[in-house]
Amino acid sequence: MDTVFDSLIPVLGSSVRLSIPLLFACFAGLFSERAGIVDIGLEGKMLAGAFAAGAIAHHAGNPWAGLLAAMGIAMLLSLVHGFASITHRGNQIVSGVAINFLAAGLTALLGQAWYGEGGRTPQLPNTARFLEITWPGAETARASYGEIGNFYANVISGHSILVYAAFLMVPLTWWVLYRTRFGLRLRAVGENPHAVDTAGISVGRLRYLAVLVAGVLCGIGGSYLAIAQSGGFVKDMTAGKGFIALAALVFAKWRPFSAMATCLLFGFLDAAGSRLQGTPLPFIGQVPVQVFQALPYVLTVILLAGFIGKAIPPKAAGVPYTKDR
Amino acid sequence: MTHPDARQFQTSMVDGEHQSRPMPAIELVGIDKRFGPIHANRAIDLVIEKGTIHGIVGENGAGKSTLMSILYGFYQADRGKILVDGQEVAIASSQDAIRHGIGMVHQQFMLVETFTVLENIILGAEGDPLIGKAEKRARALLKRLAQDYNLKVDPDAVVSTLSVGEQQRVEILKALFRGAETLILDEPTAVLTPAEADHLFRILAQLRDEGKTVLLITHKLREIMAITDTVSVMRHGEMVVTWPTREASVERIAEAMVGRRVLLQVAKGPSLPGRALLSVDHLTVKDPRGVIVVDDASFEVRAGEIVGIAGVAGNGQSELIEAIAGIRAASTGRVSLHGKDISGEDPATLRDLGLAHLPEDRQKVGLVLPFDGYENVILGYQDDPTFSSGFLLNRKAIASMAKTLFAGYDVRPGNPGLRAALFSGGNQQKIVCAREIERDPSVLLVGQPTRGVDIGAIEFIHKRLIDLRDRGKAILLVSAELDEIRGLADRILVMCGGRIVGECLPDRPESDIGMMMAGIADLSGREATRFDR
Amino acid sequence: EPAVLYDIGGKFDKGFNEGAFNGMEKFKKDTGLAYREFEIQNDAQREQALRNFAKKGNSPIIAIGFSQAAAVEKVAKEFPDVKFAIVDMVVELPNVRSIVFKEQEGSYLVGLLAAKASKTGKIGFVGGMDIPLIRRFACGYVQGAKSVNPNIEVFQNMTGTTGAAWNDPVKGGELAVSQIERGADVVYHAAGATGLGVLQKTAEKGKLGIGVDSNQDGIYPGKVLTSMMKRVDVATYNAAMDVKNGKWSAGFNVLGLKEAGVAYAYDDFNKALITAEMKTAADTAQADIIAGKIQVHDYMSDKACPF
Amino acid sequence: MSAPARELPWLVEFFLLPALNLAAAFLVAGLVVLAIGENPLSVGKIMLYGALGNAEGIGYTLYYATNFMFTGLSVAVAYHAGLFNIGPEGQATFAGIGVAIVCLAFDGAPWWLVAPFAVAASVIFGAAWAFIPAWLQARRGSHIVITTIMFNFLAATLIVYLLVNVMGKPGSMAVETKTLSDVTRLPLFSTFMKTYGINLGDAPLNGTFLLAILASIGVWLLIWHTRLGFEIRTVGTNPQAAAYAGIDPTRIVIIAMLISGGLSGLLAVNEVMSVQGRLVEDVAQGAGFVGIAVALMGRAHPIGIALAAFLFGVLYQGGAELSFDTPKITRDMIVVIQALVILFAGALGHMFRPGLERVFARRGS
Ligand SMILES: Nc1ncnc2c1ncn2[C@@H]1O[C@H](COP(=O)(O)OP(=O)(O)OP(=O)(O)O)[C@@H](O)[C@H]1O
Ligand SMILES: Nc1ncnc2c1ncn2[C@@H]1O[C@H](COP(=O)(O)OP(=O)(O)OP(=O)(O)O)[C@@H](O)[C@H]1O
Ligand SMILES: [Mg+2]
Ligand SMILES: [Mg+2]
Repeated sequence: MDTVFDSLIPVLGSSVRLSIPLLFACFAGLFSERAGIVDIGLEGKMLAGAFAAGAIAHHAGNPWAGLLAAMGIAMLLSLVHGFASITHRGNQIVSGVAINFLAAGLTALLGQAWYGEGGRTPQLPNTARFLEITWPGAETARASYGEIGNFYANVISGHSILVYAAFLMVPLTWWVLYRTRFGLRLRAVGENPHAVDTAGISVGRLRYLAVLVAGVLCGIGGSYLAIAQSGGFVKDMTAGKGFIALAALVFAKWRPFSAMATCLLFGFLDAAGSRLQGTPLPFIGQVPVQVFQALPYVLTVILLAGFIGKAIPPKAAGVPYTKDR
Repeated sequence: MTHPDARQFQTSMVDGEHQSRPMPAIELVGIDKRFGPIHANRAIDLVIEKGTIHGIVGENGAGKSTLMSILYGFYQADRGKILVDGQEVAIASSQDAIRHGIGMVHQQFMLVETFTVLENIILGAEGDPLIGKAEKRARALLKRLAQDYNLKVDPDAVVSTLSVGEQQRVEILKALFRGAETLILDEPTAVLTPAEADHLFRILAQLRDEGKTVLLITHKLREIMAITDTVSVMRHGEMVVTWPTREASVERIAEAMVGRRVLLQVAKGPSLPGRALLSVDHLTVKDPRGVIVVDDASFEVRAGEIVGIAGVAGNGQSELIEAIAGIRAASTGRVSLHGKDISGEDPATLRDLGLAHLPEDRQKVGLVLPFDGYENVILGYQDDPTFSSGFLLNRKAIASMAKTLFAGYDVRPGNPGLRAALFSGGNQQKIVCAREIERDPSVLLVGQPTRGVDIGAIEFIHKRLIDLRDRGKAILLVSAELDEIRGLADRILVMCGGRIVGECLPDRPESDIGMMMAGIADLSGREATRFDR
Repeated sequence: EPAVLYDIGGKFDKGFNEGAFNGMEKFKKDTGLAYREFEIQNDAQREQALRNFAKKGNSPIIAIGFSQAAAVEKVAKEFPDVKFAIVDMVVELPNVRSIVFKEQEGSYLVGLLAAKASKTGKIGFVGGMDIPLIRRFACGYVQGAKSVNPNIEVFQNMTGTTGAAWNDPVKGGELAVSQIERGADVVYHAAGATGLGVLQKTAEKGKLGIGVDSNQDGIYPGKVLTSMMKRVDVATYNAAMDVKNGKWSAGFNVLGLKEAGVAYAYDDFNKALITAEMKTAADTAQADIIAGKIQVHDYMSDKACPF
Repeated sequence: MSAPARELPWLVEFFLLPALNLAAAFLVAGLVVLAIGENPLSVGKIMLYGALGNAEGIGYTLYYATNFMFTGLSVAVAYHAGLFNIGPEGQATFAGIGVAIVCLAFDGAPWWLVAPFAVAASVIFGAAWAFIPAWLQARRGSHIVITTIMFNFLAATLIVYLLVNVMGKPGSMAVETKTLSDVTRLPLFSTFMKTYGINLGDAPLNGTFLLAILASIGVWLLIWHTRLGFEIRTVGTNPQAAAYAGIDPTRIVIIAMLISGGLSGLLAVNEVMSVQGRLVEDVAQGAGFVGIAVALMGRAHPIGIALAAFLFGVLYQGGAELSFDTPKITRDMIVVIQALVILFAGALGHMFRPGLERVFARRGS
């Protein structure tokens, strides 16, 4: 049995990879909810994005084409969400549920119709994927610089470009939200759309922009799943990540850096759970697999209840905007 | 200003002989607006001269806010046109209005509460894609305005931590930041203390003197008399009359508003206080952050008297009432009803014991707006056995109660089956009053009973309160209107900084009471502390 | 005409449902006869679909997957004249053929090959949903590996505990990576579509994967050591053909190495990976198992794995 | 479900508007069908016939509707208290464990003896699973949407653990308990409907359908005719007014969620005690999520919920028949059609309102 420390670094590397889809979906939710549009359709949009990425990367033989397609399709679904919940003031949760169903159904339907592999897209060659980038000196570092070198090689180096993009997105989002006109208005429209309206800014336009940004990010998240982390789309491959991302968002109280930390934590729990599974724990002995499976959920509940206090969402989130009384 | 009421008013800075050359800043021609079945504005014509303060009065629901919102581009008129500086303009959005130099301070503030003052001010007028420069500009402007107009606010304070008066200042600053030439204020003083109102009017006068145009909506006729140059009266969606203010009088305006003569002061006999029904001993209340908001308050309210609590808004009056009503927990001290200790009891129990509460915010607290009249009539009394048979609600009993109350208080329309949201403000207040007063409580707590309510309804509500007193009940009244307190109360307590700093009789000069409210004079013998938040 | 009822995974799961589909397609090609099929969406549809087939006169009706057992039992009683078959489960009725596989035997062989191919003395197993069936795969694999190297370390991970575990290639990939980082250089999966992630990561990291159910050697040529094939296709094909040819028999149909119901894959894709020595060892073991000289432990017999 | 800005005649509000919405949904669904090369009209005919064309089809439709009614009512009760219960799926799953425990303990006893206990167990277990999120919401302010989602995952994990390690059928690898004996299973309507000359075929419709109708009436009474209902709605619409009225929000949040969870739990009686006759891994089979759509489309009113549940029953049963008959239309197509119905009849429910308002307001005033 290796020591806990030996396995920590690989687990950290794995945490980073597992947290990326959460990170994209969570930030998509952040933009959307900060603008007052609740989005439980993150899951569906990410799924549709993953499908588009898998399919188009296959046909074009190029991951960038896949990425663009993924963003496009996720934005299209965002527009549907916007049309229902912004233009027609429908219930945002219902619209999100519909989008989740729609994405689940259509990806499987089209996948089967086009490729006949049960909703899967064809296995992609490496040229059509975002591959892991090994940073200079990673191998020598691993070999000769002990734990630090190991950390460099495993955690810093060796991820696909989308991973680095995700981490770049965090400060960028912060900057957009707190330092730009768009961000100021976005935050305002989620708190008090009346104020925005009377300031002469179109509430609808802002909210559409926000959901489109959410679409772009879901598209990238989906691409990561399908053409970076795996070699193609698989039916239902988001496996609830959109929902976990939503939990992370609440957990982070709709703030960018906390959101990143939360997604990393969830990624870590997932990775650690897999890693610890099957290894007897000191003092406790063999623990059923289910315990590790349940760990992230239980922890979320406990942390939500005990440590982060009351998470107050943007005040206008989920409420359709009307001028009427 | 020659009107006698105006002289009484503390704001004497207004120069009544202000000469206004006939150059209209704004002209409204044939403005018509319907909301479904409601005809909110009926073919309204109005000329607003440049460099004047133009007052608009009218009962609740007369259509004042609607008209102003049309001018500000928040709503679109069904018919009619708008001229700015003699040019016909299309105002399709607030952006257009702002572009034509129109700014508005809404009845409900349009501020983002989680934002800082600075962020609120630049919102929508950022200029650059980045907000840094706009913030700098706004900061500079704030500094200048703070000097020029004594319009002081901390630019980095989060709006939700500001007092109502300060929030209003932010609204005005917002308009000025956008370069407004015409400033619309919708009931700006409804939530202000006399001193704050005074301050506001000084600013408005100064703006007017600099050539800006001010449109002022208010229910307080004395304010109209004191500071406006012109006054227009609206009734049921129509513009009834426009007078130069010096040709108008409070009585004439009131009559034009309501269409009949109104009593401005309800007659009441002397009070005959009996034994104490409500006593409060050393009550201290802390807010969730642990700040003391009511500090060691002690007093009694006796049968057959109305005790008024005067004070600048935010000095603990609301919290005091809420603590007595059982909505807010007190940290120390005790409250007794008929000599029985009721500290810590919940509102339902207190109602059973005969303590009723007419809350200051009817829409957020006193009513459930989406519920119909029937259901609102039992709010708080849902556990009363007359309204329920076993598990089920007794619909018949509720219906007959609602009918009685609606008829007795002349609630219009008299149909309790309508959602509360559909009633106008005055009528909503009547529903709440009817519910609380007609239960014949032995003690009634009343907060701001006539805030935003028109003259006709004020008269009615005041009468009911005096009736209740005359039946030997105890009433504790909180109001931001010093006039109201002086008109109704038999005894006045003054609160400042969470403490009761003085007690006096209603005939005490207004200036004395004002001094106490400001915490300057302390008639209770104790040191008055300034209340800082 | 025959009918086949797929399990909830759907007919293109690259696993045993797909095996059934392939068997039926072969039947269609060989005989020119059509067949009917249905993919269920929820549990309530199992009985509904079986009855529907039975009423329309389909025979045999082949139900894929152990989850169908209760439905088959019920419907088969209602239609005693209709011929049923069920894969992966036993239903003891006179008109039902129960087809079960000795996955442990095939797993033993690939475990043996894995141990021989491993240079680190560490190998891995990634299961799908944590159910006894998958533990049976795992147990046979460990036994096979230990027969070569008693000190070999076998990392075992299950992807999840719900149906979603069959369809999570990302998680599968991460589990494989985690095992590789602990030193494993051969990883066997029994995880449906999840396994695609396993094979992808082993290929990416320059290690070896082992496929399952159908022959998956070709997915990453040269990177997949072998596949533990479970011949659901043969079983369904046979069931359909037997009815057509009037040779139908009900009862137990246990398919192990002996019956060629399970096998390890050896083809052009992995020729280079399996040395002659390895092949001989595997073939000897296979012969020994068939002859009964080697007893491969069945996890299901005592819900325990002694290794 | 935002409040309508203006009032429409109720016939328009409750019939014409939903009908238009559905028409739009089916129009788009028809286009998708056309796109994969089938005739939408004949597809529609097959679906409708399959779901409503014969007694058996109707039986299946009502069976599905039973589950959707339970979860729809569950979501609705919580909704009235201002809570978004996303957890019916998990609550029904946990209730399934309770029903299974009871039924297995009494296996062999006649169903009418076991039924009251099974129903009680379903309600208690369902409520118990809702209790923790409710308590956390009321006391700790944890976001109930998130906690109920987490509890869905937890229930799914827990039931598999129990089925694999504790309650599973000995000697079987199926993730399920043993099947109940026939006397203990709640009988299907088909068995005694035959005596009235109605052939329900094999439709799994059973007594829980009546239970669902009772539950609907119960919810209707509760919400609009009891003190508790009044209090629930007050807390849900205006918490400040509730505090003013002396209503304890903690108590109401917890009670409403217990009722909500209990209603979801009843689904388990249908599945475990009757239709499946055993506990399987996936008790609710997605009915929990459909319930959200059902509740919102039914505007949280039992009659609306019953209609919406029926609509989804038609989609499920008609969809199953459709994929029997038309191999090209896979189960995924059915999911797409459902999505379109939720989108057009639910989220886009107000799309035709302005137009209708224009038409009817002109005539009204
Ligand atoms: N938003 C609304 N939607 C529908 N009906 C409304 C709405 N607001 C008001 N009404 C109704 O329209 C009518 C006119 O309202 P308005 O506010 O003008 O009444 P009012 O006579 O001025 O009352 P009061 O003087 O007591 O405030 C009333 O019957 C009121 O109930
Ligand atoms: N957005 C709206 N939708 C429907 N009815 C409205 C709307 N806004 C105003 N009304 C109705 O139009 C009428 C005029 O309302 P408005 O707010 O202009 O009155 P007001 O004179 O400002 O009253 P108050 O003194 O109470 O502020 C009222 O009956 C009101 O209920
Ligand atoms: Mg009025
Ligand atoms: Mg107004």
